[in-house]
Amino acid sequence: MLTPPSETVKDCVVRGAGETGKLGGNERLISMRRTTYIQAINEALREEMQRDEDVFLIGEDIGHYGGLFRVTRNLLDEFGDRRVLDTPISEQAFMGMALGAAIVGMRPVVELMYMDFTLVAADQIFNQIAKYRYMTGGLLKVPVVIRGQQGGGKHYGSQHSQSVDSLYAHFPGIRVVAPATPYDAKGLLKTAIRDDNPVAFLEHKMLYFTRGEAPPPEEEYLIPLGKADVKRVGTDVTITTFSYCLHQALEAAETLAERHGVSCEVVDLRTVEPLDTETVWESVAKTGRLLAVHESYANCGVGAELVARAYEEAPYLLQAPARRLGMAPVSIPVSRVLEAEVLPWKEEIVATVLEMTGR
Amino acid sequence: MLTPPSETVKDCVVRGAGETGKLGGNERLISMRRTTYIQAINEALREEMQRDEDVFLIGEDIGHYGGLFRVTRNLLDEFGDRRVLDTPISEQAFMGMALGAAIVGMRPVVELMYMDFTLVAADQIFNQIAKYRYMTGGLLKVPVVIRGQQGGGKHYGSQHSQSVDSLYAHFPGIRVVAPATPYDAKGLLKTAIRDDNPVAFLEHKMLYFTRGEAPPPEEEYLIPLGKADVKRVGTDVTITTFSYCLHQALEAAETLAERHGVSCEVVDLRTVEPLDTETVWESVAKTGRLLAVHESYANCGVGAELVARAYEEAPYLLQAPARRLGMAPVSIPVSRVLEAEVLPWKEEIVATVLEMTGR
Amino acid sequence: MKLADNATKMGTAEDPAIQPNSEAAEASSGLVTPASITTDVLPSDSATDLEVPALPTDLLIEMYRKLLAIRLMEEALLAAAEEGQIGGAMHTAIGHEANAVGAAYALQRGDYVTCTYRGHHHGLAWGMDPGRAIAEVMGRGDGFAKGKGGSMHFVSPENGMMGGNGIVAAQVPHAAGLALASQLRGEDRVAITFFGDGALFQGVMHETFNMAAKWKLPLIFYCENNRYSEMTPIWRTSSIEDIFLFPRAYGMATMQIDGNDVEVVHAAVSQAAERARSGLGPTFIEGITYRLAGHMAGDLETYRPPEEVEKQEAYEPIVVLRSKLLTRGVDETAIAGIDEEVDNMIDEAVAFAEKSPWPDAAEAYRDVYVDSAFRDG
Amino acid sequence: MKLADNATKMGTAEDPAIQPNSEAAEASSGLVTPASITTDVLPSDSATDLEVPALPTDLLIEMYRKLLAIRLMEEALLAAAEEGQIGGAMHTAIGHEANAVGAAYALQRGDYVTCTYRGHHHGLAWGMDPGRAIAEVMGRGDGFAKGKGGSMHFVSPENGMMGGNGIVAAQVPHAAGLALASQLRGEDRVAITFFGDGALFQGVMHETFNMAAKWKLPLIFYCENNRYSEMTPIWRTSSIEDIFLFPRAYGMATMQIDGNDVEVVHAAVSQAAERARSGLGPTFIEGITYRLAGHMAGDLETYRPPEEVEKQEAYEPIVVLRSKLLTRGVDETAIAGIDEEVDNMIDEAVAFAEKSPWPDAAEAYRDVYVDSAFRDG
Ligand SMILES: Cc1ncc(C[n+]2csc(CCOP(=O)(O)OP(=O)(O)O)c2C)c(N)n1
Ligand SMILES: Cc1ncc(C[n+]2csc(CCOP(=O)(O)OP(=O)(O)O)c2C)c(N)n1
Ligand SMILES: [Mg+2]
Ligand SMILES: [Mg+2]
Repeated sequence: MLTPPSETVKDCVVRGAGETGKLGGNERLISMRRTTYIQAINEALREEMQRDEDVFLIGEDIGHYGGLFRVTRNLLDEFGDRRVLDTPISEQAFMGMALGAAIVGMRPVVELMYMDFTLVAADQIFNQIAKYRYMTGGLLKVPVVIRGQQGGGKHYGSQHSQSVDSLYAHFPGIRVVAPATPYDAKGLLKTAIRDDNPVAFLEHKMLYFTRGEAPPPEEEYLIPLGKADVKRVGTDVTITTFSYCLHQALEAAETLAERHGVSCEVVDLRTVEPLDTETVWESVAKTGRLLAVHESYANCGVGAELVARAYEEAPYLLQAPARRLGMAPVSIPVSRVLEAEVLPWKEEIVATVLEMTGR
Repeated sequence: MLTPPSETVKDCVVRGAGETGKLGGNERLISMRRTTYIQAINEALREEMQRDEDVFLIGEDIGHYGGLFRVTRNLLDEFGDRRVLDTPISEQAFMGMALGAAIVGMRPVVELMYMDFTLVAADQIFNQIAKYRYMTGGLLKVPVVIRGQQGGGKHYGSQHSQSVDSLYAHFPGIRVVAPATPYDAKGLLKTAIRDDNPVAFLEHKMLYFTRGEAPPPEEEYLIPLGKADVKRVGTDVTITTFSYCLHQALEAAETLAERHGVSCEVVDLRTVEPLDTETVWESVAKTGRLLAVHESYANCGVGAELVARAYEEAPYLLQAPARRLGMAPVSIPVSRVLEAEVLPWKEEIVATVLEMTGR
Repeated sequence: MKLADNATKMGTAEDPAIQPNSEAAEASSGLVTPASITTDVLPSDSATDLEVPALPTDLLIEMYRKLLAIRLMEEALLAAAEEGQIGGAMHTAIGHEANAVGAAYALQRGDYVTCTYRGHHHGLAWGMDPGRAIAEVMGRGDGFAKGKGGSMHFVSPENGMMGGNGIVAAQVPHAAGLALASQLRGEDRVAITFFGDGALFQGVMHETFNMAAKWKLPLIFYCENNRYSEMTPIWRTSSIEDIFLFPRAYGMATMQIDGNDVEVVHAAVSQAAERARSGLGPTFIEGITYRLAGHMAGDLETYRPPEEVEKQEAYEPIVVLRSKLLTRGVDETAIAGIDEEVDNMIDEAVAFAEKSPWPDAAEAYRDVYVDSAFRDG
Repeated sequence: MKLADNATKMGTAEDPAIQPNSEAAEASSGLVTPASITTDVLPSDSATDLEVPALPTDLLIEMYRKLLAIRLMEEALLAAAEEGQIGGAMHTAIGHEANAVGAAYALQRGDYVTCTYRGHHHGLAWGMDPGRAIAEVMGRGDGFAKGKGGSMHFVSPENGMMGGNGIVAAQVPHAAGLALASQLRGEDRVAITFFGDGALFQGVMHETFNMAAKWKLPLIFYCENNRYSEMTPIWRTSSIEDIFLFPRAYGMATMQIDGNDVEVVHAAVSQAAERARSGLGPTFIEGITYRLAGHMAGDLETYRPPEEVEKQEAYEPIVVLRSKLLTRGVDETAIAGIDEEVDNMIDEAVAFAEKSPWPDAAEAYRDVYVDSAFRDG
């Protein structure tokens, strides 16, 4: 039951917990219940596995144990160990196997326990999965979903806290999705699994236990890739962001409104590749200011990309220099005080917006 | 015999073949001879190996054969097989071994036969080498040089033509150098080997057989990392670039001057991390226009980074929107007509500058 | 000269066993001309001879055609490369052909294959059209991948050829994934993957050995052991002589065979495929072979003495099969007739490729993503 | 229950051999309590007993102190983690201590060690200060790495401890590089690297096996085989039972030993170090051990039955060494005295760490690059 792109889907967008934004009244009333981000992902996997026999899961500790973060919990019980495959610690091999299975029509969903391990399997991801269709002149397609959690905030240090969205976005051939709410996570993951392209589906460790509203399993919905969602309406500055930073941006927007009288529009990109610049420029047309925020490294990051595109595609909209905020160029320390210092979170967002608005 | 930074070194900068720029008269007269880019790198390796017993080379086919591109030719004869180590095809292991040797003071120079293989050893490069100093709180340093050729133009296809400068620049902790002339290649590689930080030294396959002038081995010189070099002086547009694109930019500048009356200043960044934005802003202060060109993917690339920094650090200098040009978002085709289409070379540079100047 | 010991172990050759060139001891790898073969199948751990049934002469003749077509195509490609018609990295399989041809005929329609950048022989053995293959290598619009993949990425899904690869060993887990798909779907398809001796030192090989053995995937690991990785002989980089001992550590069935004899290759692959189809899991086959041409077009071959190559020319796949055909009663004129036919066929293929137009520039931007993104709905 | 067979092969335990819990067969990995050990050194291929000389009682007492210090520190860390003082991934080595301590005392000042994220025991065994270690895990300014590395990156160059690692197996080639440095410089330093059973399935292990064996690096591969990778028992992912057979394929000397007995570990590592120093190359030691605590702080341990852990508690390093000390004539009161001393020492270390200030925020931006870039000049 595929909800056709755009309109109908947009109708379905409903706010979850922790989201303070309003979508100008185009919510559709559906029977909602509260669920966690983990639960939403788990449901998306279950529903797609029920729907399509070719969908299978592969990764470390995901089967009998249900995943280090319990995202795949109970799925082995329901689907058996031939559809939920516990692997050895062999990221390169199982990533390559996912490609092999996908080019003959299977739809593997690979879990990387930490998205940092992208670097361990980087050849298979960027030299193989992302390129296979192109190198074969379109003869094959590679419907692999690579999913797992990224990000800081829990003091995991340099090798377990990186955000890899900008890294994935740098290479053509792979879609990049990074939802911020249970609702979006479920709708986008279902779409990602059905998509014929490889998709990196980036979760965030700070979001796993957050709750939000979503329709019950009976009411299926899909969210198209490549559609941003305005999570808060405003007039002075457009903040584009995604994943956990959305919540930081919404909090920053609240503070800016309350204490500084600055009205921010917060655009949740949701999909980092392709970027829904149309929605962003629409917003900037109103606000005249753009701040692109993300948790991956600022240097050569998605924020810089958005700034560059703004000056390529819509420079006339900008009333102030477009800006970006990302992780500081350090390897991400363990110590909570140091980690807090380098994350591009609420305080930095507030400070940057104040600079941009000259207040 | 270390030439101290900046001045003295700047004095030494002399034009090589294929470079049409002038450096406003501050060349110092030294006895020059023509040499190839390959030869310059080979000399830098030889001289540093002679100078410091801890320098050793490690990689595939580099010893007895002298390297697929013959860059390490004859070095095994001179230094023996304990200083020029032929490895199996085990990029992850020998990259990790380089780290191990470096943290106790050896100075390994690792050859990746194609820089695309960065993805095979990505964990060791980005999760280990780049981070090791930080994770150990500064207790250790990792003076590894990773060198090899990158880039398109010779129809090697998707997995042997990528430029990885933006990828390396995204991760903090590793310097990124990409020289465009024999002179710069030699002076920068010698510096890179002596630098206590890890350095990615990115050569370009189109440059290997190009010739230029450089002092003979007796006249040692070093070029500091992080110093851009103005390779052509101009007044209307600043083009920043590096590696093989420099030559494309210089040709474009020539065409623009001759046919369109547009005067371009061409800044050879030489080092991509750190970026010498000071030199760039100085140039933009004159021209009011910035175009950042590179051969790595445009998306989340060094060009986008420069544009973002321009609006962060020096927006008031810009009289027109800053722009960037990079590889089109495709996996790099083999067919020469298709490859030519996606490379951000001369014609694209000319077209973009014309757009920027409204001519 | 460690690997030379193999010669003894693998029986005497029809030609006198070739001894390593002593002047070039450093550069030579102790070559062998295996005639009988040793199989080495766990858990018995005993070395027994693989039974090599004689194949029907008709089939051998068909295989001979393939060997020759591959050889002539690759010689034409080398000539075109010298003329500057082909850039990049073009690796020919001259001398390796029997490994591909023997294997292809031992497998069934519906089975899968992946291979390396050195994949022309697999492509043609698996039924790809030489004209479109040459066009692809030349980057022309009629190439099977419209000139995007080129020499290193031979692919033809309708023939089960699922792709060559420019990254050493990367294609190996791909084949494991194909075998996994077959297993999960309850099909009886087998996957075979070709790689070189140098690929044994890429970690992903070992990860795949373990998973394939553990999951009993219907998979055949086929190593074309030409005893060189580019310009470096294997004895300079391998810690052991017999590389089939690496996969054997995973409890995998292994065979070390004569990779220059299509009949031997056919027998070994048939046996491995049978094992795979009966759920017994993967087999590792080490086909001893030799690369007669350079590592890639333009290789100056300074790293091995010409005599080494010359000696190997006496025991290369076409020589072996031709003499076998004569022994089996096919006469010289019949063979000469085939030679001419195949020669004409390849000439036509070259002509087709050379006439093929360049791809449209817009083609550069296609196939990055699937346009209609959804499988269904 | 495949791995259980080891029990027989490895001799009878002092305690009756522990049988796999039958109700929990799926979740249990066939645990063993090795008492005698089997060495398995190529090329003889024969299984002989490693000679385990009795160590001086003084040394055993010192080792006992270390075992206890590690144990008490880790218990304190677990408590601190429960209180929320420690975030991230903190892995304790409770039950593994003898592997580190036995090895550390078998090696010399100047030798090198690298280890995993589970590296507290190596850190302390190699002489790191518990106070600064705890401070580091807590992210305090007095941490050895100023709170930047934390639990997964224990490091102390002056003690030869060259770093833990958060990426499975990544530290293994680092140790090979350290061994290479020693070899290239003509020093007699040895490097040892610790890793888990799960690391055997990371390709880079195998790449390193080959290079280390080929180049005869003075390197000891030490596998702490606790038979789990996080929540997954090894029998679910390994294609073979005895993982020392993987490195053996590289022609490497291998030993499978009781990793819970410091004396056994000391003997094995001494032998391996001697091999390494005499230019005979690397050795692989598989220390059979057991992780008594969860994989990391907060692990609910739903994947193994409590009885499995209880049984293993009867044969854990401290129990083993304590009863050995009693046998060797050290009396209960002497031991009790040590226990108290060590307990106080760790209490003080905890207090030190808790009083340690947070690092200055500016510290976050230091140590990305070396400030004075040049080695000299
Ligand atoms: C990961 C990686 N490293 C290095 C290379 C460069 N390279 C291409 S072919 C080759 C040698 C491979 O040797 P082998 O596996 O024996 O196969 P052969 O070429 O002899 O058929 C090398 C090193 C590569 N393509 N990929
Ligand atoms: C490349 C990589 N993959 C996965 C992980 C997550 N992980 C951390 S520890 C671990 C289990 C390792 O098991 P083993 O090697 O047996 O060591 P043990 O933890 O049992 O000491 C895993 C999968 C990781 N850190 N690195
Ligand atoms: Mg080979
Ligand atoms: Mg373990």
